[in-house]
Amino acid sequence: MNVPTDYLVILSAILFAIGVLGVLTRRNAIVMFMSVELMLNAANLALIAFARERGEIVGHIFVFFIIGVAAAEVAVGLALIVAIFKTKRSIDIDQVRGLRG
Amino acid sequence: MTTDMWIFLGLALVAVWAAVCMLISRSAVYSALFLVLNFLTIAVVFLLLQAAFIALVQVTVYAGAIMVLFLFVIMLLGAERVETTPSLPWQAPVAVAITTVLFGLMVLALLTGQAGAAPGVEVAAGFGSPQAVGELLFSDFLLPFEVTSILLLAAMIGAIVLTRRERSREAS
Amino acid sequence: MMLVVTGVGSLIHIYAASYMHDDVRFNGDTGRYTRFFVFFNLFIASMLILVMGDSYLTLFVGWEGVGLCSYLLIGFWYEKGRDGIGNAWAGKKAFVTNRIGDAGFLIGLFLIFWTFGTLNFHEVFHQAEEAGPQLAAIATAITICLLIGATGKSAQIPLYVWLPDAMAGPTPVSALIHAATMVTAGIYMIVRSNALFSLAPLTSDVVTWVGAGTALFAATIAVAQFDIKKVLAYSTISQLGFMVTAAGLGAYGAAIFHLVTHAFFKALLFLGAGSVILGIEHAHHHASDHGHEKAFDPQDMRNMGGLSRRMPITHLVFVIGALGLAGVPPLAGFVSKDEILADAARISPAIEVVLLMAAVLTAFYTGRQLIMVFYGKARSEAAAHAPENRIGITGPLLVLAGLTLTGGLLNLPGGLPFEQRLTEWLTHSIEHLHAAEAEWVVALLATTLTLISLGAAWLLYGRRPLAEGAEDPLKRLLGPVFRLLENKWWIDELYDRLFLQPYIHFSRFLAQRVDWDWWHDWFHDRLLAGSYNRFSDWLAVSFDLPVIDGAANGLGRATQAWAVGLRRLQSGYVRTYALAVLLGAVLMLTYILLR
Amino acid sequence: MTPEDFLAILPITALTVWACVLLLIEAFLPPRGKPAVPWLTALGLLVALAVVVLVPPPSEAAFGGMIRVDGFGRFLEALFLLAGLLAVPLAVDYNQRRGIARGEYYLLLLFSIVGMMLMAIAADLLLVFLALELLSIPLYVLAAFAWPRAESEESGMKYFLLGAFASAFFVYGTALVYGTTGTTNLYAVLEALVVPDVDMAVLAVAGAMLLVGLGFKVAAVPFHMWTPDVYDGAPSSAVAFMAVGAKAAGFAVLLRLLLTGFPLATEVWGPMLAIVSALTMIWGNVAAIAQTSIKRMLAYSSIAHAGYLLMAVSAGATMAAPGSASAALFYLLAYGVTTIGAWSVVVALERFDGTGTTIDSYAGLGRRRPWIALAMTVFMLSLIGVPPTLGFLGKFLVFGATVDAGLIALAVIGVLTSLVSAFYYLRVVVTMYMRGGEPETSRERWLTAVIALTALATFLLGLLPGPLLELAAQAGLSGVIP
Amino acid sequence: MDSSFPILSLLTFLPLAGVVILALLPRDRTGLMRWTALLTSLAVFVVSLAVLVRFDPEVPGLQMTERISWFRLAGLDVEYFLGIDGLSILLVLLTTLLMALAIVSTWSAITERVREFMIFFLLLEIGMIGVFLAQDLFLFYVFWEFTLVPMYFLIGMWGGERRIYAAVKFFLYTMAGSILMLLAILWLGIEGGSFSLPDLITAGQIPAEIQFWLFLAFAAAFAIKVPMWPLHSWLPDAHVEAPTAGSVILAGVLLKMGTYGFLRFNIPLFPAASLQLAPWIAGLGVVGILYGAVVSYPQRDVKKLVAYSSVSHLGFVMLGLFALNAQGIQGGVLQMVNHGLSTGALFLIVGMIYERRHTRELEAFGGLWKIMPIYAALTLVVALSSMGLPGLNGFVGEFTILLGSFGSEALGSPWFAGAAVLGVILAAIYILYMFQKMFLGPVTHDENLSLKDLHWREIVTLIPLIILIFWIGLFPAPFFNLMEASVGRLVETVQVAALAAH
Repeated sequence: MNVPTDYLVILSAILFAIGVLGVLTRRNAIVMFMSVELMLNAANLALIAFARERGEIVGHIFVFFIIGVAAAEVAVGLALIVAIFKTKRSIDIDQVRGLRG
Repeated sequence: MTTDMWIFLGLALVAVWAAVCMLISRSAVYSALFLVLNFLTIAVVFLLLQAAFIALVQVTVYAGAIMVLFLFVIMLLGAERVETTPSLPWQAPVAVAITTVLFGLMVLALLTGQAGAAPGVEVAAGFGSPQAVGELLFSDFLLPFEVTSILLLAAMIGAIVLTRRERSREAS
Repeated sequence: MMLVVTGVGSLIHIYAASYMHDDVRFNGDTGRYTRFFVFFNLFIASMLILVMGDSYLTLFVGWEGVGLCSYLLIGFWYEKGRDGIGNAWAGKKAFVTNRIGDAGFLIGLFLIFWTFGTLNFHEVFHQAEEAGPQLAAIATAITICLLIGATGKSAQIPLYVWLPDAMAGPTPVSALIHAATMVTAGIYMIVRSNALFSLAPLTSDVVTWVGAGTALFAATIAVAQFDIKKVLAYSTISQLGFMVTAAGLGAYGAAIFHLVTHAFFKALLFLGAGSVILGIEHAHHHASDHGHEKAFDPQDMRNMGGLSRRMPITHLVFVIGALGLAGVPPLAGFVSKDEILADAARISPAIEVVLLMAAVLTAFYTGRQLIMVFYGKARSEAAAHAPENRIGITGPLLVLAGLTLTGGLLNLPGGLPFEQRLTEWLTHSIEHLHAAEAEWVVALLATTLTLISLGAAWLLYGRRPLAEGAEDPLKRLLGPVFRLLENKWWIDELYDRLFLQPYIHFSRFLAQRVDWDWWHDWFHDRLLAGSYNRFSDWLAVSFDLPVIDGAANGLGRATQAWAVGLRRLQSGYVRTYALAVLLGAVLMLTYILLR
Repeated sequence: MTPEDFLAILPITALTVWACVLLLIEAFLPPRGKPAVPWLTALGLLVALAVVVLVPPPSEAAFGGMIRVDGFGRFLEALFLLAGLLAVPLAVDYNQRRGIARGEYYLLLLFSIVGMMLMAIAADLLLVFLALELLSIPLYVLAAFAWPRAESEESGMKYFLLGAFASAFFVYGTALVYGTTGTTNLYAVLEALVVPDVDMAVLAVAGAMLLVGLGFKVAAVPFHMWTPDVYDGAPSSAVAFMAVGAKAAGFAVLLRLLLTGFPLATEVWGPMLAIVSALTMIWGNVAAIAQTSIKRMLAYSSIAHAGYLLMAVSAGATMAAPGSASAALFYLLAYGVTTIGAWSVVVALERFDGTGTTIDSYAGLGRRRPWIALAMTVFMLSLIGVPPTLGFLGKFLVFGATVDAGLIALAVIGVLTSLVSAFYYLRVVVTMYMRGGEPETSRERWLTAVIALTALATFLLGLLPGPLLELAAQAGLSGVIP
Repeated sequence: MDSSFPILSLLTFLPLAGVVILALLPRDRTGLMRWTALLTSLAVFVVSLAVLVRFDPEVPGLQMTERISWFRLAGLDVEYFLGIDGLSILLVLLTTLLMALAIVSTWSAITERVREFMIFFLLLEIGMIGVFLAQDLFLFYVFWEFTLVPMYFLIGMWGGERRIYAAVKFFLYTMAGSILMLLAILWLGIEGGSFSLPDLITAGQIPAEIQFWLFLAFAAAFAIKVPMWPLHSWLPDAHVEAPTAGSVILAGVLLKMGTYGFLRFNIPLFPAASLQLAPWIAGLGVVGILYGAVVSYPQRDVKKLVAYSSVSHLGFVMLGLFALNAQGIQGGVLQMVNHGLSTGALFLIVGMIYERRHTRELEAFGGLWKIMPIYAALTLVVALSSMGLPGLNGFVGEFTILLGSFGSEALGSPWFAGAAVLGVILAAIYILYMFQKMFLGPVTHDENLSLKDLHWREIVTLIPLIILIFWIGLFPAPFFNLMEASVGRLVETVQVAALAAH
């Protein structure tokens, strides 16, 4: 595919921004978390684009690792969410504010 | 306007649309599904960018395993929709505003720089193929690879710790 | 001078030995008998330091030392006096007033030091000689400062007010310190520094006028006093005025001479008064043993009268002293005062007139006192039975009486046997000292006037003996003026309004309002706090925390308040925290890109 | 891949292997044998520490320049291992008390330490990212370790979500760096710059995003807001460790990033970090004043100290002076020792149900446990920066570096805020000595040992810091590319 | 003792021995604790006397110096550098003496937590002696800050009812000043390449405008400590709340650290700035003299009265120091000692009556002379000395100071002294007022009738002070001799700077 890298990067930026918005606006812990995944994915997109531009696959390696990390995060994150749900019977993050001040 | 361009725009539209839907749909399940859609679209983009292996990983691991896990948890907890009582009314607009600024700045930075020349070098046939990636992975990037494995191990332990109930009972 | 201090000093000691013995007996707390003599000898010591010191520094040391002793001795009966604290107040008044003078004195010393590089008499005077007139300006400054010191110590206008109150001290004290010795320190100092004064004609004039003014002024007040010791006190002030005048006129010899004679007869008078008081007290106590107790002031002349029969010796010596004071020839007082008048006549007639008036008044009030105390009929129970005192009291009186009679011989004017003895002594230490020539005219004039006014006194008081509680005939004569004089021209009240009260209020204001309420509480605790508090109230609306312990000082509390505001931002919403993160990122980007 | 490469990371390898072994042991150990786990962990750490100190790396750069085992890195490695060594005995009794005595605790601790050590020596952004995750993920779990207690879960949750959020920024930044320079190796970035067509604007954006990730880890304003909540909810034993480890790791990378002359360091990062550090010092110190819970108070104080460290960093960035690097390193050490000490006192006073963490509950400690109170006083004074303590020396060095770099205004803010800090630290002392009360404290011997050790170190090393300073100085020098 | 013996270190750290012993004593042996503390402080005093014996007044520079490299810091050599000279020896002696007396005074006053009290007290002594001996800026700062801590505890744990407020205020205020000094020290170290004071002085050559700022930074620390008007707001609190012994040391020694700092650092390090600012500092000093004197007068609490009088006295010291001529500085140094003696004694005296009546309100007393003659007599002497009566120490100091400042070129006008002289009058007013309120007049309160006169221990605490009061008052020469050489050199440095300025 023959597209200027900048376009791809801009697309990734858009996705990144949406991800950010998701974290900021959604109250469902899971959805927030999904938004984080979206942000990571945006990063992946950018990396692949750059890799393509430079014609070296180092970028691909990065993406591979990032996906791995994402998997790890998901494991822990979902575990946390489940645990919290068990105690609070809710994953509305706005309910989780016993600690403040 | 080349065909590539058209394809790209199409995919981009789909991806963004999916992302936005994920963002706005009230139900967590829909969000998850839209995210899967988004990932798949991106995977296609990867493919078109000669990143076959990664595209594959994206589909199987990301869109497949991870998102399924998400869905599974959502179902398990039966927590599709949580936004019942309104709280932090001012948060959303402010967030939108600031995020827009962020996006604007990023684009600004991109454009002030010299416009990225269209996909630079022509690449060999094997570019992005599993074996190419694999070789690099086990030569130059051995250390990160090991680290990732440890990372996953740690995450696993963590997940176990956090979810095994009875041990904590007996302990406390 | 030394002779005076030691001589008179020892006499008074003998007197005091028995006087105080009774005094403490009457006032209880016999333990103070010893304390009295401790202070007393301390005084003698510091007085000697003052006199014998060969530099201004030592002089100043003695100067302050005597001041201290006078403070302690005035306040000797510190629980007596007006509402229990009066004497203590008097002592403090004396000390502080002196301090004011001393401050001037100190500055004078600094000036001397930085001009001559030394404080030693001989060197200073020597250099002063060398330098001569081109030092006039600085010399004037120095001498003015010294004068201020002198007015403090020697009770001249405007700092004389402490002396009358100082009479709160036991009588021997009044006699020695506040008549014979300490108060003359000022004159001594001026005479000492004659070298400097002679360089500063301006100051000399000032000195003269201060002296003359004081002489007259005090005399007028003395006329209308009833307290036997107060009268003497004011007369002392007035006599000191004479001496100062003399010093100002450059008649140093005369000044010292009068100083000496005055020491004799004034000590005599005081001690006489003392013995009178003692007698009255004796009688009073005796009487009050038989019941009828009433408020009674043993020093008020209106309670006396007719004592000449009861206390012959005292009567005798008192008369001598009085005549000496009045300046009736051939007593010592006459000779010395005459010398001053003579100099005055020669140098400035104006001064002489003033002095003559003062002399006249002196004679008058002396006569008045004499008559009110000793003649007429007893105006009180106590006066009627007042006994004569022991030899311990009367002995010294007699000696002093003798001195008063003969003291004049020390320095007879030119043209008479043993002329100018004193002057010869003095010439060693004092330059340009001229021998006083006898001025017969002046002498005659003075004498006649004196006699006349004595007569006037007799007319007023002696002819028809005063009845008990009768008002003073002079009052009938002068009316309001008398009240003016009786209240000492309201100078004390004036000072009180002018300086004392304002200072008290000012200091209260400064300490309470400014330093504590404003600076300590308001500025440190409230302003620094308050500004923050307002800020934080705005930050932390509807957000109350357990307020942290009062260990906070203002600043602390303030910052806490602010911190409370920050806590409010820590709302517990994850999303808000994330927003903060994003905000940070955006701000960074903005800074970097739009820098 | 040569043996040398693995020799270079021998401590890490050893620790990792040991962790895996422990995992098995822990799994198959009979219940009564469980108490052995912490000591085995400590043993592993000890060995690793010995290796760090004794076995010099064959070469600084290894794995194709992906890591750089220089003095800088080894200093920090040692620091992390020490922190771990102190954190283990700290937890033993406490976890029993809180009913969270699980072997995994120590495993996670080990993995986190491995991550930190990697941070210390990583020279490639990719590796930095992985290490960052490796140190964070166990910490998320440790924070939530006291589940099902709500506050612990909450703290874990918050830490996790925000952490993931921040690291997403970091990743994106990495991506952009790669995009503009074609490499992610810190030391190669410089060379890449000679190529004309490097898009500096994008690179700047990248840098900012990296800073977001790191700023989050070191709890710099405005990325700090997770800190109080997380420290408050998490088990104190874990906090003691993360307050030191995570921060130090973050600064390790930050220092490398900026002192190795990351592009635009001097003209951009320096001033910007100066602002950030000023904000951090002010916010941290002021907010700490209003706290009634000692855990939150210490949390804010750790934010404030991040500010002081940032001072050194910004000074270094303004004019790449080795002095600032070593100053920062020494400050990290001082802060680490003192903070662990302070938290161990908190551990000593916290009760089984998590209460006993209000400052008021320290009333009367001076009578009840004079030595503990004395130790706490030493820690507080050191955190204020009163001589002769480590804290004072640290501040002295940092201020020195700042003044040296000519950032007088920043230094003035620093001293003024540390004055403010005196206020809330002293309040603890006041409460301990000048108020009456009956605090109940655990008399566990290892815990006491830790407290005593750290207190002594804080005081004595403050008196005779010579060798330490030398170490820090050399380490600082080696970290910098002139 | 050969000259290489590190006697100064011994002097400084000897109290540590006492601290250790105290820490080891069994909990209930309070009597033993008191004795340990007392003996330790006496031992320290003896050592300080030994120092005095070895001290050679002819030498202007430092003596018995001990100088070893402590550690290197940011490329600078931080040294453990002790030394003593004419400027400090008197203060060291004063410190050691007052410590011993203060400890005696706590005998019956302190019954709570004796061990801690004594430990803090001895630690404080280490800090203070260190401050006076340290010749390395870093070392100095360490000691300087270190003194805060024990004093903070002394006030906070054994003080009056608002003790915590006072303690925190004390700590924050003094620290506020000293951290600015810290920055200045850093600057000096970095620019001057050394922390050693003598080296920095000999190096000299700091540009005038920079001197100006550094001077201010140092002055911030010292002025608050002194305290110079208008930074005195912490003093009354600290004094009123502190326990007697604390007040004694606070007034007797800690405040001197401020004036000493000016003398030791500001003047020699920044002579140009000193000359430039001398009128201002001296002016503040004069304001302090008058202000303190005026404000003391209406105080109802004796301790407060004495506290404010300190402001006045130290105003004199500042005036003397910044006359920048021999008389002024010598007077200033002597006046530091005098103030230490007389005010220290005054606080002891207040403490004695407070122990008996548990109040310090002037109104509660009156006529005590009759009941406690010895007490009254001793008080009288002390009061007079603090009033500056000739023949007692106060006069010598004030006279020399005024003499110096009157003719000082640095101040350029006699009016400073002229105004300060008024302070002498005002001093008489408030001191006599206090004396009168307490001892003169009739006995107004019956509870006073039963008061016991001084216990022999209390007399013992006062006698040494009174002896010194008389000694300095009557024969100050030996004291001046001790400092003459050093002061002379200090004045030279200033004059050199003055010449350079023109």
